[in-house]
Amino acid sequence: MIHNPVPMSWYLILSAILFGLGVAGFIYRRNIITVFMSIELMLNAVNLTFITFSYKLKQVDGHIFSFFVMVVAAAEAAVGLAIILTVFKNRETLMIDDVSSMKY
Amino acid sequence: MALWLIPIFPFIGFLLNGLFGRRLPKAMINLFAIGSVFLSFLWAVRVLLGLGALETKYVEHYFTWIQSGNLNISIDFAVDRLTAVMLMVVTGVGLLIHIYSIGYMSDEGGYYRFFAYLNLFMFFMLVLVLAQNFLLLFVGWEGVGLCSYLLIGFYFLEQYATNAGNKAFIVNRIGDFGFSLAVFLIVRQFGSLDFTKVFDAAKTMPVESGAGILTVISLLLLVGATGKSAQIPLYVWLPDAMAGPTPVSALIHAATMVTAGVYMTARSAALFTHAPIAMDSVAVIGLATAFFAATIGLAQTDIKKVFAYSTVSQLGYMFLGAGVGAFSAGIFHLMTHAFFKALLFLGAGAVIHGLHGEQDLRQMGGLFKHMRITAITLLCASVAISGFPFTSGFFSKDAILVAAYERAPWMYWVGVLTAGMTAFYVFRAWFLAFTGEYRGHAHPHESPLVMTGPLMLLALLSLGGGFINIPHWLEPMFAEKPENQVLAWTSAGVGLLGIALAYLFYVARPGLADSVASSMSGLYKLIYNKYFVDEFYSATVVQPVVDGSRTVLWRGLDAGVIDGLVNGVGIRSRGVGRILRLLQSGNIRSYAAWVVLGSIAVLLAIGLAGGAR
Amino acid sequence: MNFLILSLIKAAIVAFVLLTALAYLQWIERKVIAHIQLRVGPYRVGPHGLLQPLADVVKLITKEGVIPSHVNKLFYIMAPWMAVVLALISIAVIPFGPEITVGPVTTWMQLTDLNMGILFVLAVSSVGVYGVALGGWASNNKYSLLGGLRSSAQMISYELPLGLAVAAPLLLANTLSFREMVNYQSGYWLGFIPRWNVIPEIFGFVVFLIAGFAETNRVPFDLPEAENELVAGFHTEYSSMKFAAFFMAEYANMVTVTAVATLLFLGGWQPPFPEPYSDFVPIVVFAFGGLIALFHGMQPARRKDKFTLPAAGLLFLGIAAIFGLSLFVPVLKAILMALFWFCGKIGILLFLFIWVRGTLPRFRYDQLMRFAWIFLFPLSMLNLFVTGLVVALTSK
Amino acid sequence: MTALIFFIFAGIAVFCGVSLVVQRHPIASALSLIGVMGSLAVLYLQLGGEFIAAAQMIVYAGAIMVLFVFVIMLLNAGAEGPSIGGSNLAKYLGIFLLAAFLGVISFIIQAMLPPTEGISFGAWRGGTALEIGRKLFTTYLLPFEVTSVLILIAILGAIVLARKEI
Repeated sequence: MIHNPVPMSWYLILSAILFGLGVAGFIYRRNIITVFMSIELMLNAVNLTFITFSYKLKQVDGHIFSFFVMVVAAAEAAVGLAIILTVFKNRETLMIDDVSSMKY
Repeated sequence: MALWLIPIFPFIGFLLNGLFGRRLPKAMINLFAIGSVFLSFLWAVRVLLGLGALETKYVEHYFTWIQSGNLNISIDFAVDRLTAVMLMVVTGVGLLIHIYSIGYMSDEGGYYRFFAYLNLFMFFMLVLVLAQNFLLLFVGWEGVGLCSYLLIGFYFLEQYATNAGNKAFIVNRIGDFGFSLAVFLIVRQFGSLDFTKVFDAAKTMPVESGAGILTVISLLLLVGATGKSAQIPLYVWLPDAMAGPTPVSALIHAATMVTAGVYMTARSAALFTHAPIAMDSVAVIGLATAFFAATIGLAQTDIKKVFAYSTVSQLGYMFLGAGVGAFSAGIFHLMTHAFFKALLFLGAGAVIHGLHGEQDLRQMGGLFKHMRITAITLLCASVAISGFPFTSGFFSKDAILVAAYERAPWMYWVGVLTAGMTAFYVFRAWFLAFTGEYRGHAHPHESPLVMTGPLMLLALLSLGGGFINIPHWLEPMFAEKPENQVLAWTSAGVGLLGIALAYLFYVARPGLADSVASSMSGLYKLIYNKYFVDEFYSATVVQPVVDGSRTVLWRGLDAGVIDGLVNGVGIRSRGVGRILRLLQSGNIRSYAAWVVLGSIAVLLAIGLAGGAR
Repeated sequence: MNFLILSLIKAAIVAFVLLTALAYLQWIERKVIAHIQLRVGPYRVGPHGLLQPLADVVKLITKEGVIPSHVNKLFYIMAPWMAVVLALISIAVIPFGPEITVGPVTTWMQLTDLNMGILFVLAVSSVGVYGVALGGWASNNKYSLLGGLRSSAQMISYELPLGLAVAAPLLLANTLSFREMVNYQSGYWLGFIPRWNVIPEIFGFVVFLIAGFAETNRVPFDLPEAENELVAGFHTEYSSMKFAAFFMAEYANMVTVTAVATLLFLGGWQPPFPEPYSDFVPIVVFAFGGLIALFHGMQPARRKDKFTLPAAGLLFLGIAAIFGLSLFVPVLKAILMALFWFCGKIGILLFLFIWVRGTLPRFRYDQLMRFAWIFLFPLSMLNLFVTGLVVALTSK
Repeated sequence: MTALIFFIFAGIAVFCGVSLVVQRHPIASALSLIGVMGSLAVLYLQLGGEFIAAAQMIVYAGAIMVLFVFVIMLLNAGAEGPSIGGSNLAKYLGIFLLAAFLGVISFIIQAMLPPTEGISFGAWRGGTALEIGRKLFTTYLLPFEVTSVLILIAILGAIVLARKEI
């Protein structure tokens, strides 16, 4: 078993597990930064599926897509963290439940 | 030959002056404005020299603009003999007026704006002239309308100027409406807008005895032409357009733009000649306009208004020429008119400039000794427009009148009467301005060379322009009409009679004019008030439209129906939203939970639908 | 299994040499700084303090590892080891010499080759900041926290010019592998100017070195551990082996940066002179050094020098003899020449690091950031741009 | 060998993922995330994506996560307190639902993909920098340029947001 090739589905299942953990973290955590990191975890999980399918199709396009995901994640992190800094400056809190004035 | 260069030069000038003019010194603005038109003129000359005799049309295709189904409209420029005449008139006279404007506008605010608009006008006018299809012509047509509007309202701080601009714009809309209907009908009938295709197809159709499709198209085109070229019933905007600076009146409202209707009629000759009813309408409208405008011109006291009505009247002549089939005579008159009417306006501008803005003839007089060059050049223009033998007006006007006689003798006689009135009112203006004693209070002075130079050039053209045998040049396109020396000399004689009368009334027996006016006070009041046409339009058209808009459209439709509908939708949505807003708690984590639930539902739906194979 | 054994042997050699070198690098630094400042430096332990590193190691190991009560224990303990591990990993992909054949075995003088070794080093070095940042944060001390903060901001900022400076020679050589990079730099222009990247990429080299100073937290960019404002910064609360680990990480990073600079810009193990002349350089250098030592041993300034200087001189002469011998043994020659030139270049760069530390004052923090963003970043960008343009224009 | 490495690093990834969710302290979560990223980078290498593995380390672990750590340290974010008003029942129900959902997904994936297809290290190494660069600057040139614009906008946005006046 150790020397057999790894079935592709395992990678996908790993990706699903990580994605699920990301979703759970997003819902469960209350610190904005941790919530943000949960999003990054989800993005990583998606990247893993891209790379896996790229291997299956023997095409490099999946890598390109995950590359773009990374770049977008970098942009998102820059803006998102700036927003978090501003929120903290204005409200002195990082708890996501305290930032709920955007409602009816 | 790169025809596109001709219009693009003024456009570049417009961009430079329009975008950066505010910060540029006047010399730079002059350089861009005059230089661009000069280059355009030079290139036009080079193109025409390069093309030689122009036996056939020279077309340049640039790119496809609109492609929709079978309709294929491209950006094409073309030059034929008709376009060649127009090109020379537009760029040549335009150049002279640009140069003149340096002097005339030197003390005015918005200097760069004026030249930017003027250059933009040149661009659109050249597009109009060079266009090889109806849509591109329409682009130029609308563009010159826009520039006309902008330049009439140039003194936009004055209420009358903005009103005049609006009036010109709105009246032109009516004409453009007809024009666009005509374009639609052409598309429907011929499946193309290209001049060559449309006219070739039209030539194969039989001449319509009754009211056929060509008649309808031609009449609609005529509606457009009456708007742009100020013919009855849409002429009312042109006298008011004199609110703009005088060079604008000369360039746009005398020499070039207002002749676009004549040009378009001549261009569409293939359509008109197959629709006799439309031809007759053109002739009758032209004749009526010529006559009525001339009568109004008899009693005006504002020097620019006199020339404005004169313009309307002369445009009527051109339409008369086109209507009786003498297209080449119409174009001939267009060209000579461009010379002497531009000169009249520029001369009037020089007078106004010299009198610091005074336009009333009653406040002038005896100016001859103060501004000799202006007086002499204006005299040249006056004899030209009066049809004095061997001046330019003599040849072109008589070509039209002779052709009219061929069609119907009464047209000729009305035309001759009008010619007499023309000579009378033009010389009335000249005598009032330059002879006798000075009646005003300003200190008259001669204009600088930059203004008088163009005047002298135009004076030469006015006197000698008749020897440019345009009808012969245009012969391959329009059949040349027969000549008739007797008729020509008759009308010239009537013109001389008009001059003599004017001399009698305003120089020899100055009191006579007032006594005649008082003895026929009813008629005098009628023509002094321009037949009350503006009041008539205001009562019958403008007021009903305004009232209708105010009561039915605004209070009824807009406030009642549309607002009610929108508000009703708003109130209902608010009601629904009041319930739904409970979902929007502001708590991000609950949103996330909803998103997760939703995606799980989607996944389940896909799975149940058998997507998981 | 042959591969495994070979790798183990190589790893053992590299680890032993590297760790020893790190320890002695510190001795050299102290000595050089001392001489710059007209002191003698370590002198008591062993001849000329040569055994000082050993004594330090013993001291640091046997010292009590104090764990302050207010720290976050897990991260406090993890941070220094993270730093040192990440610093040492990069050595794995650095080649020290060409392919050699010893008896039946043919191998490269390199632990492992990646065809994207340069990316690997960049990746590892970019993660290397966590040790410092985490240590500063876990100490739960405002000075240390400031040190950690400064370090992470500084590392991110200087990574940009560093990466851009690295990209330029990559464009020239069209490879990501260190070996091919060095091979690309072999040969000579006009027969005597070495085809090293430093000549066309002089700006890139300078930017790389400056950014390297910042990446290794060395003077003049040692803001994270500025003694006089932050009380030693991120390692204020550290003692004994954990302190030593941070120290080791710093020196290992220095070695990595200089090695990468050598490989990318200075032609790796390629000698600066054409083949027959370059062979005699090490012999001349070592023999000259030995003779000088012997000469001074003849007229000793101190009593101790009567023995130590002749001993050192004899050692140097012996090394010179070995190099001379190697001219007749091809295997030995390949190994020794490559090592000599490679270590020589690294040594010169390391000396530069120490020299700078001995002479330049520390930057202020805002100056540091402005320098990176306003000067270095545009410069490296421009350098890369010009390089790219030249490559694009000259490539077929 | 492939399987062994897969199990080791998949295990680390899942462990770190769980740790990310359950750790109370943001720094701990951040380090866990770095662990996930590192182990995923190894898995990428296994799948022949050597460039993307390096990019994962340089961009994600080396830049983005450093930013996160920097912000956490800058704001001195403390540990989350116990959640207020959340019942334990909901928590356990959530865990159960997550597990059940993941189980279903895994089953679907297993059913969809034939188990015969396997992945072995080195069987396909198309993800080199050369290949990716070639694709990136030919087929995907426009997206690439658009992303660069996006980054520029993000930089501007971050600068505007982080100014003192807001």
